[in-house]
Amino acid sequence: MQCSGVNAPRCTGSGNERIDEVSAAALFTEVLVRGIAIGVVYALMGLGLTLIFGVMRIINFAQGEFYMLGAYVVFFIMTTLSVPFYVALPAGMLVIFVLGVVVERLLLHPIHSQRVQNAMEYSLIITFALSIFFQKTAILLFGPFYKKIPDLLPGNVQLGPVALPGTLFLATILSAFLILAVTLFIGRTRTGRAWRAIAQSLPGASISGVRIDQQSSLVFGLSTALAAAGGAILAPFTLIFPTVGSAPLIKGYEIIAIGGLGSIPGSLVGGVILGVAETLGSVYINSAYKDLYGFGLLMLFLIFRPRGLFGQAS
Amino acid sequence: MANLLRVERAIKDFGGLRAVADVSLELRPNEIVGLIGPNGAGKTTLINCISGVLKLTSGRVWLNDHNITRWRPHTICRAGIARTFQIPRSFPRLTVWENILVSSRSGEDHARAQLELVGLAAKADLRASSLTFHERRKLEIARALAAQPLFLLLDEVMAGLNPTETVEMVNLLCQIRSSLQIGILWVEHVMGAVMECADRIIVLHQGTKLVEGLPAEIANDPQVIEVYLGERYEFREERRAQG
Amino acid sequence: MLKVEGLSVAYDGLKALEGVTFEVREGEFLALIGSNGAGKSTLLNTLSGLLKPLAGTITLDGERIDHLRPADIVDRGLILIPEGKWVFPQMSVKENLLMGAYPRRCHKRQKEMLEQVYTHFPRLKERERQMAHTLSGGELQMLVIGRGLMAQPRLLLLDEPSLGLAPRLVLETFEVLQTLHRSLGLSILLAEQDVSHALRISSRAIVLENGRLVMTGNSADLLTDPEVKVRYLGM
Amino acid sequence: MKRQPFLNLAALGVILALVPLVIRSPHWVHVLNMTFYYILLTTSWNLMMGFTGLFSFAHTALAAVGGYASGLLAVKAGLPPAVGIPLGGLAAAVASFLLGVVSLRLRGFYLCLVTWAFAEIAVGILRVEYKITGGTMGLVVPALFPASAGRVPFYYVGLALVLAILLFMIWLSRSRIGIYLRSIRDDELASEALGVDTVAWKVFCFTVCGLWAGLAGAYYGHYIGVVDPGMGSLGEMGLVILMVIIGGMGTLAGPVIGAILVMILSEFLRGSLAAMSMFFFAIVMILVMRFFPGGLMAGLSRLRQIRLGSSRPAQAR
Repeated sequence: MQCSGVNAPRCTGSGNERIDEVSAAALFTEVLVRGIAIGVVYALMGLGLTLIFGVMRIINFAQGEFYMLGAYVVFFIMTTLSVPFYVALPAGMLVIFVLGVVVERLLLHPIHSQRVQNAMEYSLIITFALSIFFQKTAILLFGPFYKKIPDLLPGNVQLGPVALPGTLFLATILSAFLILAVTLFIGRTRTGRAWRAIAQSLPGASISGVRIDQQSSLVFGLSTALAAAGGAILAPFTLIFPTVGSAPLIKGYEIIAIGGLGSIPGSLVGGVILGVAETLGSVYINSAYKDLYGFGLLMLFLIFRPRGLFGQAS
Repeated sequence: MANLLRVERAIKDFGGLRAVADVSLELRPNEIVGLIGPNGAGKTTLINCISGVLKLTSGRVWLNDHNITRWRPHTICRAGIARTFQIPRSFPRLTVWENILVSSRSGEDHARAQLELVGLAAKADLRASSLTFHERRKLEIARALAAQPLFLLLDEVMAGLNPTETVEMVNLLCQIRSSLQIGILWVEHVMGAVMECADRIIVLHQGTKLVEGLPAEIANDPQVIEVYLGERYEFREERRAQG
Repeated sequence: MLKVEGLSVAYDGLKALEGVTFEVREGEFLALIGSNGAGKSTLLNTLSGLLKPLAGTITLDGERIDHLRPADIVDRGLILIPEGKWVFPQMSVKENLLMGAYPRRCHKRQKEMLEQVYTHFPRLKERERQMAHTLSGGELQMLVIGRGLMAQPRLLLLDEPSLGLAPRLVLETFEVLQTLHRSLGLSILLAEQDVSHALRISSRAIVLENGRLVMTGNSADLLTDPEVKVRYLGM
Repeated sequence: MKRQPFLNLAALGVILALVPLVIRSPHWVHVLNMTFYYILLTTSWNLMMGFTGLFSFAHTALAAVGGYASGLLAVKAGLPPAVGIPLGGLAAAVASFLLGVVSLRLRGFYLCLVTWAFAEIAVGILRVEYKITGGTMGLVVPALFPASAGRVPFYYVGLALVLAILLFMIWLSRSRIGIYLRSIRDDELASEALGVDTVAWKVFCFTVCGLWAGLAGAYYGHYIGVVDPGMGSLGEMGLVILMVIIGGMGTLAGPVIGAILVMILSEFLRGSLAAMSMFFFAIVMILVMRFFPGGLMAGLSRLRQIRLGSSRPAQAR
């Protein structure tokens, strides 16, 4: 995301080849570390989408807008209540969690009560409309102008030979923490087990006493809260504006296409692969096409390996 | 030259599971071959492999001189092997008539004749979703016949039918065999129907062919009784008379 | 304890059950027999709340449960055991069993129930850590029965536990069911295609044909009934 | 009875041909011209989604491909727009054909993702290769008719295209092909097992829909005089989907009515509200999906049933 600064020459000139080789190696390491760092943040987005798709089998096209709203909410909590980021972040996540639950109850509920003929089609179109709705609402409420959350950690953090912007470093740590927390929750708790059960056999979970509609609302709420966290964490970089969510939505889907739909480790590995591919691609190939590399990967994976790296064969 | 459908040493694996293990069989026109066996014996898998819906792991399927093993389902259908599905798969948002037209290759008269044969002509303009289970079953058979097949693969056409409907279906099958000269490979659980109607029976068990023979032989075969029938099947004359 | 009156259910736009009326008494072993597609699974799925009836009532201990969701019905101790399917393939055997104890009321005795299931099915204990998708058909059948037991049922609804099992395994499964019935005093409603076995281990039976109840009686009587013999025991 | 749809279409054509004689305002002619553009897109997208069940997000991007192909041929090769427009359609058809071939195995959500990626890549290339395409600002292309001719000649070209696609759709939906496509939508495996070459028909559908989208895009370009990457944006795609949903998916008239309705309504939302028209449309789209699945056409047929009493046998309960 912030790599345009490292658009170093990719040529190894004919003269000082040895020096160039050394700097090329350093450049490569730096690019790699940045790629991994950004990838972890992407993975947070992918994780949210994976949760919704894995458990509820529905597609959320409005996930990017929850990301955007999350950033705005955290921004406003920080500015109006003048609380620090670390307080505003969980508060903002809570707000979006509630919003997510409300949206699920109002619009996606018919899917569980089997009143919808084609659930996939329904969820695709309705969340698509929802994303337009939220974008326009944001313009109405907040205006089209940029808002900025101050840098969380000014200056650089030195990681061995590589200097990483402090904010990116912190964003990576926060994302990794959230991913770990959610993964543990899903793996270790009773509710997490119930979610996995729904994902693996909906009727099986039903007759085991899991309340599908309740859990769906919870899952949707959590996944939108994760998106909101992503939005807030990256806000110092990307600024905040009504359409800021479309890029991360795209990244999220690219990640789950690479990692495999519905696979949690897949979304982590997919995030890192995407981050690295983008940074490497923009440094070594053409930075103008940076956003397209992920799409290319998405197409290649879906066409040649639709279940991604970690997905189960259908 | 007589038509012939031949399955040669068919093997089908799903992951580590061998669903069909080395099955060979032959089917001629004007012949009904019953395929019976316990659930999970590989009957439906075999039908799926012959019709091209699944690909065999090894072995071959021959239609006359053509090796159709790797053909896609629609080519196999056009070459002369039509099928039905265990759970009828009619196109719900198409009318009954349109359902028939999907497979029809030989003009509307022939298609209409098939609809009349199964007794659905009056419902031609209704959506398939408004048919009863029994009617969907009949629609499936009409649809398969509209493709003018040489061979017909039936997957449990009797399941869920009441006794009257069962008799109706048995008569229909016999009619298809003799008047249309079509060979039928027929997976079935309703033993009464198979025993009465089939010319030959093949018993599958755990993916392999346990025995093959005339219905009377199968009914008395100790092995078949052991793994499948549970006890001797008795042919009941008075029941046939009633039917 | 369970009363079904005038139950009609449509499935996939088709009427699958029509006017079904019967009763399961406390501590009874009732067999539900009928051919493939007669509506046995539809009936069990409706009793457990997966399908909603068009008409008719279902009452459990005097309380109407036909409008309840599956989870509420599970809470009342009415547990469905599907035919070897609906397991959680990517979970270990133990996790699958623990899912059976998901309702809050089961938490306290979760460990105890697990031990009990393992004594009934030592095979499951051996495979405790294996993923469910690696199990064989017979083991899957044990797993779903075990999962049902974990919910501390009062009435078990069994959907064709013999389906796809080798004859020897069928006998074993039925033996376990009989033990459960006797030792735990469980009420059981067993849907079966294997009519002769089902009639031998049950005390009473009802016969479903084409979505309607056509016969009711003592299992021993039905076993010798000429009509039953012709229709179902010939198979 | 059998000729009824064709007669209806002919009548519609005659009426629409007379419209410019009545409506003199250049602005309203422009609105109608734009409506024609959207009818071409909605009708062809409906063929993909409503008939064959292929959910594609690439449709407006294909229109952009058509527009740019024709525009570039005019700008760089000096080809007259009248020749360029069919070639633009052809270019989009080829692109769509390739897209169809690579995404054959995919359906539902997966197909949706791949077509979306295709759209983003296509639009991305148009943006980045600004030396050729003019980048984000767009490419100025020659108009089909000189400015002095006004907007009415464009109206007749648009009308001709719309009548052509409706004729095509009527023919298609009455032919065996239409049945094959709908059988694929309902049950692809059963369709294949009954002898329908599902692969070929799906590719056919992609190609034909690409052709219509390309023609629409080329018409648009040589009418407006500019093609820009925004033509292929997801927002435009949303507009097309909205029109089809409101009108009624899978019907012949639905996409047409939906396009007309949305275009006229957005005219009344002009002024300070213009920017927010999508806000209202999004709400409408959500409400329609949630409470009136089937859109306007389903609503109309329900209304007609009420008036005629129960002449039709009730659906299975």
